[in-house]
Amino acid sequence: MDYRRDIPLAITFIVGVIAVLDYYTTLESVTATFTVIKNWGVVLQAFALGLGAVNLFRVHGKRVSERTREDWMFSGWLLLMLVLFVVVGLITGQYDASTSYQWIYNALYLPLGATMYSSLAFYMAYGAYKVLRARNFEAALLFITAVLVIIGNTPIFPATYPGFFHMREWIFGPIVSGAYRGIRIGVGIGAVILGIRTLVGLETGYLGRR
Amino acid sequence: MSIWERLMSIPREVVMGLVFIAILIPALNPLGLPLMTGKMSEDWYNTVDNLPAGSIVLFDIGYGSGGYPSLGPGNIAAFHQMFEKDLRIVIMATALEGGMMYPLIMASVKPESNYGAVYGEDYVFLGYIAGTQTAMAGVLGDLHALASTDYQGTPLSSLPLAAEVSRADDFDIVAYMTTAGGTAEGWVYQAYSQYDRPVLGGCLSMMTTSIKPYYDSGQMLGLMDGIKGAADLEFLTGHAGDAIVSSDILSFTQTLVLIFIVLGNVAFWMQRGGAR
Amino acid sequence: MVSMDPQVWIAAFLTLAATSYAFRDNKVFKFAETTFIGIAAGHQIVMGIKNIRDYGWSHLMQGEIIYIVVFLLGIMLYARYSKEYYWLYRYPIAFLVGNGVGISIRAGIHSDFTLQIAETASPLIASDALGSINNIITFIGVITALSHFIFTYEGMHEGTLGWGPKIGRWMILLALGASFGNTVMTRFGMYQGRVIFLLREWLQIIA
Amino acid sequence: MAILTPNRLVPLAAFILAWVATYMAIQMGKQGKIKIRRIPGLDAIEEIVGRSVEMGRPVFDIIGMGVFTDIYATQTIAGLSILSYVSTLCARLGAELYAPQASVDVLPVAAEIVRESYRLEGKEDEINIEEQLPYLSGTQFAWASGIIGMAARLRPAGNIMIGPFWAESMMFAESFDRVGAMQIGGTARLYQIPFFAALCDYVLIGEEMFAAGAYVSGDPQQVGSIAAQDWYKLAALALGILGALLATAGVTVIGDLLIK
Repeated sequence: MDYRRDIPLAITFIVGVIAVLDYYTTLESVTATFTVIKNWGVVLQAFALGLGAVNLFRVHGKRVSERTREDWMFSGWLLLMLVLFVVVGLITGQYDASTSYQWIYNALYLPLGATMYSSLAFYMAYGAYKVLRARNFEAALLFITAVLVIIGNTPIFPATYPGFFHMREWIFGPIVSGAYRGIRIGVGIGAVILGIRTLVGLETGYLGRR
Repeated sequence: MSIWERLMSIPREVVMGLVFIAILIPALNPLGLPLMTGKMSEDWYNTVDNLPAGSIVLFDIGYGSGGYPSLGPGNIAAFHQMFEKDLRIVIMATALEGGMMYPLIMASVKPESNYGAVYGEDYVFLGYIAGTQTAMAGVLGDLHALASTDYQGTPLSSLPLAAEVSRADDFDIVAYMTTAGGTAEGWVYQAYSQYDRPVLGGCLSMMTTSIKPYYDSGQMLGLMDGIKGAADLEFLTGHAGDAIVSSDILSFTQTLVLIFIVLGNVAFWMQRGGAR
Repeated sequence: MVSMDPQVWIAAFLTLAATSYAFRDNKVFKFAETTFIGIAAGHQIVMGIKNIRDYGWSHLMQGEIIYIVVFLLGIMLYARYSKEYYWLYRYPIAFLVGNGVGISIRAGIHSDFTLQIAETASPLIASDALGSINNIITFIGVITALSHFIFTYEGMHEGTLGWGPKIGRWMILLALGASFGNTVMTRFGMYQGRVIFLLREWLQIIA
Repeated sequence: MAILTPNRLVPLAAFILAWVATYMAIQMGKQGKIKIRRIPGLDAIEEIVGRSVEMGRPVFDIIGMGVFTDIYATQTIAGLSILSYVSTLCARLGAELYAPQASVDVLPVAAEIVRESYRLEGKEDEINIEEQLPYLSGTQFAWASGIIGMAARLRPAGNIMIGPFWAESMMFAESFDRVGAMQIGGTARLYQIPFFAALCDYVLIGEEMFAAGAYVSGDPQQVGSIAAQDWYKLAALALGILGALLATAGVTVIGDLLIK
C-alpha cells in the first residue's frame, strides 16, 4: 500500500460516502458521524485560508530579497499590506468585529474590492460597442435578446412604453427557463459523474502532480 | 477612411469618457423615473409578507465588497421588511467579507431605533463560517454542535434567539444573497433538498439566468435579480435607497450603450454593403 | 464641502486608482492591485484564525480531545511546501474533497436532475393561449438544449433529428443574450455604486 | 425500509445507477466502443493553423488561468487536451505557437505537452518553451494586460481560447479581433460565452469543450464520462417528453414519481 496515495484516496471515499449516506438514510450513527465531519470540514477550510498568503510570501518574498526585478518594491508593499491586516486583525483579539479593523477595511478593502471588478463597466460599454454586432446568424440571435433585455432594464424605456418591460420579463420566462433548464440538467449530471469519479479515485488531480 | 469606418472605430477613451459623464449627470440630477417591478422579486416580497410574526429566518450574507453595490441595497430593504413584520433573523455569512458587510447593513437598517428590535432576541449574527456548503449543512444540521459563540464571542446560550434554534426545522425560511454560484446552488441543495426548507435567493443579475431553473421548479420561492431586484424590493417595501438611485442612473448609461451598439452595427453593415 | 475624513480620502483615491485600468494599464493601478492582493490575503488569514478559534479551538477547550486530529490535519496542509513531506498535505485535502464532493452531489442529483425533469413533465396546455404557447416554448427549449449536449450518438445530429440540437443551439444563444444584457446591468450597477460614494461621501455634492 | 430517508428513493436510484454507468462507460471507453461526434470547432482549429502558416503569423492557444486543485480543474484539463492537439498541428504544419501561462502549477504540464508534440513530429528544435510558453502572471489583470500586449506586438493570425475564463475573456476576444485574428472560444463558465459568441468565429458552449477535449485526447476516462452523461441526458429527454405528453393528457404519473 502506498500511504502517499492510497490512504488519501481512501479518506476521500469514506468521507464522501458518509456524506451521501447522511442524505439517503435515517441512521442516527451516520448523522452523528457526519456532524463531526462537517465541523471538521469548517475548521480545515479555515486552515486552508492561509495557503494563499504562504504562496504570496514565497513569490514576493523572493522578489524582495533578490531585488532584480524593477517592480520589487510593489512586492514589498504587497507583503506590508498583508501583514498590516493580520496585525490589526489579531492585536485586538476582536478580529473583524473590532472598530480599528473595520476602519482599515472600509478605507482599503471596500473601495478596492468594489471597484476592481466594477471598473469593467467601462470596458463593458466599449466591449458592447465593439462586440455586439450581428455579424452572423448566431451572433444575431444573441444580439436580439441582449438588446431587448438591455432596453427592458433601462427604466426610461419602460417608463415611456411598458411593453418594453413585459418583453424583458417574457424573455426571462420561456426563453431563459427552457434553455437554462436544459443546461442545468446537463451541468448537474456532469457534476455528479465527476463527483463519483473523484470519490472512487478515478479523478486524482487534487492530489497534485509531483 | 470612410465615415462608416470611423464610426466603427471610435477610440476607447471617447466611449469610456462619455460613459463617465453619463453616470455623473443623473447622479447629480436624479430623474425619479417610475419603476416596474418584476415577478421574481414580487414573489420574494410576498413570501416574506405572508410569514406570521415571530417566524425565524436564517439569512446568509454571501457577498463582499464586490457585490455590495448590487446586493447591499437589496439586503437593507429585505431587513427592513423582515423587522417591520416582526420576524426574527439569524444572520450568518458564507462569504469571507460577510462579517464586514454586516455592520454596513445594520448602520443603515438601525433595527434598535427603527423597530425596537433587540440583539440576541430579535436578531443575532453568527459571523463568517468557512466552508460554504459545509457551513450551511453545519448550521442547518446542528448549530450548537458547530458553534458556541456569536461573531463577538458572546456565548450562544446567553442569546435567547440563538438558544432557540438548533436544527433546520427551527427555521421557517432560509434566505441568502450572494455573488457566488456555488453559494446560490448550495442553499438549494442544503436547505431545500436536504431539509425541505423554503428558500429565497438573491444574486447578481448576471447570475440570474443560471439560478432561475431552481425558481422555476419551485425550489426557490423568490429570486432577487441583482440591482434590478434590489430596486424592486426598495420600491415594494417603501424604503427607497441606493438601488433606486442606481437604476435611475442606468437610464443614462444603458441608453448610451444602446446608442453605441446601434452605431457600431449600422456602420458595420453599411461598410460591408459598401465593400461589396 | 469635501470630506475631511482620511478614511474617505484613502477610499476615494483607491477607487480612482482601480478605475484607471479601464483607460490604460499604469503604475497607479498596479499599486492599487498589489494593495488589493495583499489585504485580501491578510483578511483571509484573520478570518481563518478566527474560525479556527471559534469552531476548532473552542471544542478542544471544552474537552473534545478528538479535535487534536483536525488541528494536525490543518497543519499538514502546509506540508505541500516541503520537498520531502509534500505528500502529507494530501490527507487533509482528501478530507476536504471527499466532504465537498459528497455534500454537493448527494443533493445535486435531486435538485438539478430529478426535480428539473419533474418540472419538464408538466402539462403543455394551460388555461389561456399565451400560457400554452409559453409552456410549449419552454418545453422545446429544455428538450432541444439538452439534445445539443449529447455527443456520443451520431444519429442525434443528422437528418430530421438533427434539427433538435440545431434549434437547441439557437435557444441557448437567445438565452445567453439575455444573460449578456443582465451582465451589462450588473457591471454598471456596481460602478455606479462607486460614483455615488465619490459624490456623496467624498465630494459631498449629493444627498 | 425505515433506514432510507422517505421520498428520496428516485434520487437514490439515480445516484446508484450513475455510479454503475460511470464504471460501465469507462470500460466501454477503454475497449474503444464509444465514438464521440466530431465537434465543428475542431475543424476550425485546423483552419486557423493552416491560415497562420499561409499568412506567416503566429497562433495563440490560451488555456486560461485555472489550476488543478479548484473546481475548474476539468476545464483546465480539457484546455490542455486541446493544447496538445493544437501544438501537434502547429509542429506538423510549421506554424509558430504561443501559449502564455498563468499558473505555476499548470505551466510545467503544458510545457511537457507542447514539447512532446514537437518531439513526436521530429521538430524539437522549432520550439522555444521559455519564449513561446511564457509565464505572465497569476493575477487577473496583470495576466490580461500581458496577453493584450502580446497580441498587439505579435499580431497573430489565429487565437484559440479553450479553458476556464473570467472577466478577461472580453478583453482577450476584443484585442485579438482588433489585430484581425481568427478566433475560437470555449468555456464552461457560461457567463463568458456571450463575449466569445459575439467575437469568435466559432464557440464551444459549456460541455462542448469537454467533448472536444475527450475527442482529441481519446482518454477513456474522459470519453467514458461523456458517454455516461449522455445516457442520463437521453433518460432525461425520454422522461421529459413522455412526462409532458402524458401530463397534457391528464396523467401526471412521471412527474409524481420523480418528486418522490
